[in-house]
Amino acid sequence: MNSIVFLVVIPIIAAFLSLFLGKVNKLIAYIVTIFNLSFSIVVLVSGKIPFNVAIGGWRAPYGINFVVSDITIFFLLLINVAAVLSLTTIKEHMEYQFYAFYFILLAATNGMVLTGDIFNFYLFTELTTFAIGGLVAYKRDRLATGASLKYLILSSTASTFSLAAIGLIYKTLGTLNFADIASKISNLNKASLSLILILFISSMLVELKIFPFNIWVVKAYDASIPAVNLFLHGMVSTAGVYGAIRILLMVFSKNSIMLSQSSNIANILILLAFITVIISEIGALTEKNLIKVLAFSSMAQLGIFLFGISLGNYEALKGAFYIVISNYFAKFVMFIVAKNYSVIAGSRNYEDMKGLGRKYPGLAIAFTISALSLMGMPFFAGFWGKLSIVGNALLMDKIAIIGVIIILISSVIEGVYYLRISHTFFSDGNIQDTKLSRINCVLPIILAAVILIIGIYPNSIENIIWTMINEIQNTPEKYIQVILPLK
Amino acid sequence: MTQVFILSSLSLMFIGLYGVLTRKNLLKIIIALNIIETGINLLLVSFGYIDHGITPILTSQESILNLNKMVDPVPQAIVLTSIVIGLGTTAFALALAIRYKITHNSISINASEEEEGRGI
Amino acid sequence: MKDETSVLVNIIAFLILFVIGIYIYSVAIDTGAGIKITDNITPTMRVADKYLNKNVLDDNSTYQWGGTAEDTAANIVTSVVVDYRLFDTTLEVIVLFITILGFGFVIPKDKRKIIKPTTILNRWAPILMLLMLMIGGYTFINGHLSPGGGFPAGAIISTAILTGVLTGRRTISQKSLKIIEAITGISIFSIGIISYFLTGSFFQNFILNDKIGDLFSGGLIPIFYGLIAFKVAAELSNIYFEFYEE
Amino acid sequence: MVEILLVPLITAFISDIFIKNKRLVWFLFLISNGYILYKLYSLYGKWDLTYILNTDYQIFGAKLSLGLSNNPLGWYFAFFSAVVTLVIAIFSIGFNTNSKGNVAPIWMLIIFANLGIFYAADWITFFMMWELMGWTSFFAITNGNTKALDGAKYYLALSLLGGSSMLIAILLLGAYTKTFIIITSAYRLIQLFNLAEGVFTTILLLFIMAFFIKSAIFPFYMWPSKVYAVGPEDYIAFMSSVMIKYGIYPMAIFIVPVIGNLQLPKIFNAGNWMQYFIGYLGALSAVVGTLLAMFQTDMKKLFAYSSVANMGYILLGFASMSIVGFEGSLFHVVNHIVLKAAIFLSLAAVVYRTGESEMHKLGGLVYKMPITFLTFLFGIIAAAGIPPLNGFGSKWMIIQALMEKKMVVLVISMVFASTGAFMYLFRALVSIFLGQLPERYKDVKEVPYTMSIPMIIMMGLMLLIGVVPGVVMKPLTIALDALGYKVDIATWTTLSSSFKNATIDLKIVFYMFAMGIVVAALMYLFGNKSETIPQHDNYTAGENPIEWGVDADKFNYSYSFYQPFKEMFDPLFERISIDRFFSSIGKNFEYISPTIQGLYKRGEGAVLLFSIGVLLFILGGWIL
Repeated sequence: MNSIVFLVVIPIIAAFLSLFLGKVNKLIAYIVTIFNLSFSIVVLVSGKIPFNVAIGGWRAPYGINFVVSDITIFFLLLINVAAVLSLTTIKEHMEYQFYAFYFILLAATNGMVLTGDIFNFYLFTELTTFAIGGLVAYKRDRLATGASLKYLILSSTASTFSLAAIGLIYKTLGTLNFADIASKISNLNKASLSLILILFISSMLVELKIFPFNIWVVKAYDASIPAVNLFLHGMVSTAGVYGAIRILLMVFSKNSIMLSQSSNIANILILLAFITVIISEIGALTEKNLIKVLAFSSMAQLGIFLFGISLGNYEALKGAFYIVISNYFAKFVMFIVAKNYSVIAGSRNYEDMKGLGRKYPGLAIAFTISALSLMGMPFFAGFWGKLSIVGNALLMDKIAIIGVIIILISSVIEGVYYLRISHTFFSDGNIQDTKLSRINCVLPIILAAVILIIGIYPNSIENIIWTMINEIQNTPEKYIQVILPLK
Repeated sequence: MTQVFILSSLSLMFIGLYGVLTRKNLLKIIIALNIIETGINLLLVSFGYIDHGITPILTSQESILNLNKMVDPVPQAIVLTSIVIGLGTTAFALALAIRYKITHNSISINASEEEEGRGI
Repeated sequence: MKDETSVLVNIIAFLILFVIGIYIYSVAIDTGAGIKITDNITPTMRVADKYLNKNVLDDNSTYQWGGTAEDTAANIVTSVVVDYRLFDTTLEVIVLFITILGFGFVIPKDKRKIIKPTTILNRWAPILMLLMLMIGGYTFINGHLSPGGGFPAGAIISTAILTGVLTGRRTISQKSLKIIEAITGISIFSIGIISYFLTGSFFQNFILNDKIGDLFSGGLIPIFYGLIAFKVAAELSNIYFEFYEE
Repeated sequence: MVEILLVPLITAFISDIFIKNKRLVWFLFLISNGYILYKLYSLYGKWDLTYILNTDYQIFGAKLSLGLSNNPLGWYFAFFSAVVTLVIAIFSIGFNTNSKGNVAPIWMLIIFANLGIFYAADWITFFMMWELMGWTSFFAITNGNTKALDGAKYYLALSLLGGSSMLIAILLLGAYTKTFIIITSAYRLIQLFNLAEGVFTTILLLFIMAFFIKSAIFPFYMWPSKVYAVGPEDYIAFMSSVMIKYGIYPMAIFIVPVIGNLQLPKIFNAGNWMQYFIGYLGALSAVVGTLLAMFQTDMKKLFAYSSVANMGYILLGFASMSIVGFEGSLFHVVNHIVLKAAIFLSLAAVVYRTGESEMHKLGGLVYKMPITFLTFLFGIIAAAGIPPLNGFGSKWMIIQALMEKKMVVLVISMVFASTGAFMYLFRALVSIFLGQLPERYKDVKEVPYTMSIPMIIMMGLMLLIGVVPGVVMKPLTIALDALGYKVDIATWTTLSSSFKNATIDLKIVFYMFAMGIVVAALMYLFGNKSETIPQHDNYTAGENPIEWGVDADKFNYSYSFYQPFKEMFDPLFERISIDRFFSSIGKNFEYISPTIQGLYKRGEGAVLLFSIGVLLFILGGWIL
């Protein structure tokens, strides 16, 4: 399956071509994205997973390699589906730079998931940063420029930290390959490991939107156009989540006990997770700008995810996966609804969207379903995540129990502001006659239906998640087996 | 010798970080970022350095015999990449700063972002 | 600049740096078991050992000056950059590509005045440009033998165009720059795809049996370096032309 | 058995699709409701029916299975609430004919959750239904009305808080007892008491908090008044009668057996501290609810507090931990469902015609809306606990049980609350229906048939249960017997008591009251007729108060009716305002919110905060 590299190469070539194609770009974007999606599906059904691809023919710890395992393919699918769905929201004509940035983003997010080399991972992260920087600045107005510049400054600072961490890893372990690092990490001095972890995690938390590393989030979401919101949410966040899982749980873990070598760091991650949750929920409480509300809530969800993975318990980890999936679909629905409604209302303030829920009930119902899923209400996908995380956190020590209380309080706050928005949609309001094509309602409704299906019938994804967790359970040994078969 | 490299690179990084933390002028921040990059590059190179090492370039048959005296080539390769990234960041950030100057009429990072009545 | 000298921020910044410094020091002097960051680890204990000995594919192979090996670049840094870790380098090209694209995208297109250059610069410019092109060419052609390579070469070549810009000569149109950029970029990856079809693996070297130390050695390295040089030159020149617009 | 839940769900879905076609939707609605009622009736006695749905979802190392079971007590609650829900829903058809939206789908979801709560075999299913009820209620209360948002938000926040505390309790219970089945976990929880008392108490208190929030018991007594004041009248009829009992059902099935079987030291030879804990909270809600009800000017708020007081009675019955008290409480549940539904339906009818819920602006509607008046009259007679109607029997049983257990303070508070009930109930009657008709309501008519028939049904039910308590007591005693309690199966018209020779026959009581009514009717027909004078004459001496720039309604005698009492209790309520406490928490959050937004809006300190984050890791590594 050496051809897996096409997932990265084809979008990059498309990016070069996009400089000349003008209006055809949109078509090319669809073709490339659908190629990526169908290719990942082909890989999934080929039954060859897991496998390792050495680029340039150099075997694993020496050359750069791409690894495809169960987790990889799952996130690959999520990212490429997100890309296809986000493209469908682009209606107007875009400048060619937009598509160039998009292709690079597609390549970079795919690459982040596929790569098995830490420096390569770093490069893909940088590519993502620049692509997002360009996409956020797309409107080139006051807000967009400020947001993009501040994001760039923050992530450049962060990237120097991770580069220092990579340097330290190379200095001490003499390797850059994930599997090789994982097999050697137990030889490392404890203090040195925590230095490396601190440097690397803090740069990674920028993408993961964890407080206090996430000041860029709300501005970037607010400043960018709807399609870029979806890219940020569906592709960048998902890739960031993958990075967290791969690096925290599979590379820097020993004897398959998560973060066991430096449990302090796990505790601080838990602390940061619930600070993030509470801060972003409170921030969203009185916010009127719908996009900003969604940005805040996105931070909160990732906080819960981080809480789930830092607990060091496989069932909590399963909950974290549910949270990711629920958030993935729910935010998609919400951003699309926000886009459509704000076009009609002519403003992003949700109070101007009164009565739209009566005129276009499909969108408002989909929004409500997503909101309920994010709140962790039963019959929606988010509930299963909350159940697992809360249940297993209760068995942990004190800091986790505080986290449980905070997460539950924050879900109350979340309920208040989300249902207030839903209520505003359904309340009486005078709207001018506007024409919104019914086609726009189809996608959110389908995605909301997915949330409902997962919520009512968790068996549908439970086994998929367990396959991924089994992979994490058996790391690093199994992972190393795939990549370094000689040992 | 390596200690000197490491200490000087650390001090460069600290100076840069200090600049990013305290300056409000965007240009100064970007320059400070560059200083950090330089520090990191020096740090990485010094990680691969060994005392009395020679450059990892083969010039004749003897150099092949001295392979274990050569300094590590990998950090140098990483630094090459990192320099280009630094260049890219600087270019992009400077261009954004020029536009920032036009849209905000200031190059302070504190310039207010308030914008009433924004559309969709 | 308001609040430029805010005492509080300065104190906080100092505190942060102080704590980080103390922390790094405490890690450096840590005496726990295991590999420490201060340990003296030579390249022979790292993956670099295989790059130096050029025996990644076959653990026991050795090589001679003037003989052949799995990688025939005399400059081992080059062999790492453009052969063992070629994929990183191609991504680096993309980084440059996208940032320059972003640069061109966000930079305001307003009018600038061109000051007429002095006669000396004006007369000497063509000679300078020729020299720069030659040096640039030498740098990338010899990238696998001596220090140098595609990126410095590209930068040197682009200074030739910069000289042209400074003297007000339109040596090359922006459109053709773009075309060069795209063609070189696509070629880099096309070679990767070609090697996939020839050898079954992306970016695998398919020019074999060349001798270490020859001018035409190193397999694909000179080709890649050439492409990278022109690409980087085109991209950097783009920056100059952004300011050149009348 | 599972079809009893599927039918409302499918109906909700179908009616959501055909939401524009009102006739079809309501037809479907009635059909499925009728089916549910029939099905419930046929389930009577089949106590061993269960339905298990196994999932692959893994929690605490075991696969989760969701289940439904025909619990006798659950059936008891489900059947009577289904009857009343059906009646309210029919009323709702008439009530909503003119509104733009269609509430049928949300009603069906509510009925689904309603049945689900009573039929849940395990805590997870129970919780799912419970939360479903929480947010559907939010939408039913607001119903697109912006004014209702504040009250609904308050309710939602409390309801989610309750849900959260219950979730913690359920998961702790599951983690420590290794089961989620309600009945099994009750037994295991009692065993847990000896092993880990701290966990036991935490679980119990968290559960109690969730149930108390739903049932508006003392510290959480204020949401009904906020919600009822703004919600649509037909829905609050449902809320105040059926929904408020959701906290009572799990109390009866889980908390009471657990506390009753504990080996705790007794205080004053009467009960253990948990019994007293529940009892005193119940007594407090009864007293506080009664006092606050007296001072309301809005009739919906008045009856909201009356509901709080009634929940207090039920809790008092539980606190006695005797079988008579338990029976009395459960009997009072059904009584309260029926009588509160009747009262709120008549209030809804008044609001439907006049659009007014402030009592001092109403009056004299008795001749204009006779059926509504009669329903209301029946309702308040029942609520006051006067014999021929249904409120009497259950209160009588509860007081007896408390006396038998020698819980004197609780008895006193109950008697106080019952007496207070007279004060506010008859005041409401006088202010709304008696007195003089304001000019503006001259053209008010009786409500249409779709609304009056449900009211007549409710009247019939109240009288039936009042005279023949066996219709409720028989299923109740059979259900309790099936659960293993030692009870005598009740007869049709007599109520037994724990004291000897204290059995009463309500049939005889009914005859006596019927005689009295005949006498009164004769007096009315042949006595002197009353004289009608202009409304303002008796208190403004013929002047028109509007000329002075004063609102005439403020002079109505029913405005500030119990002013002296209010002055007496005001200092108390000003000092202890739990309402203020809860709203201040929300206010504080809203106060911090803009600060955080500002932080993210400017985005200038990003790198500084980033470094602080790094610092946190470093310091955390040193400290932790």
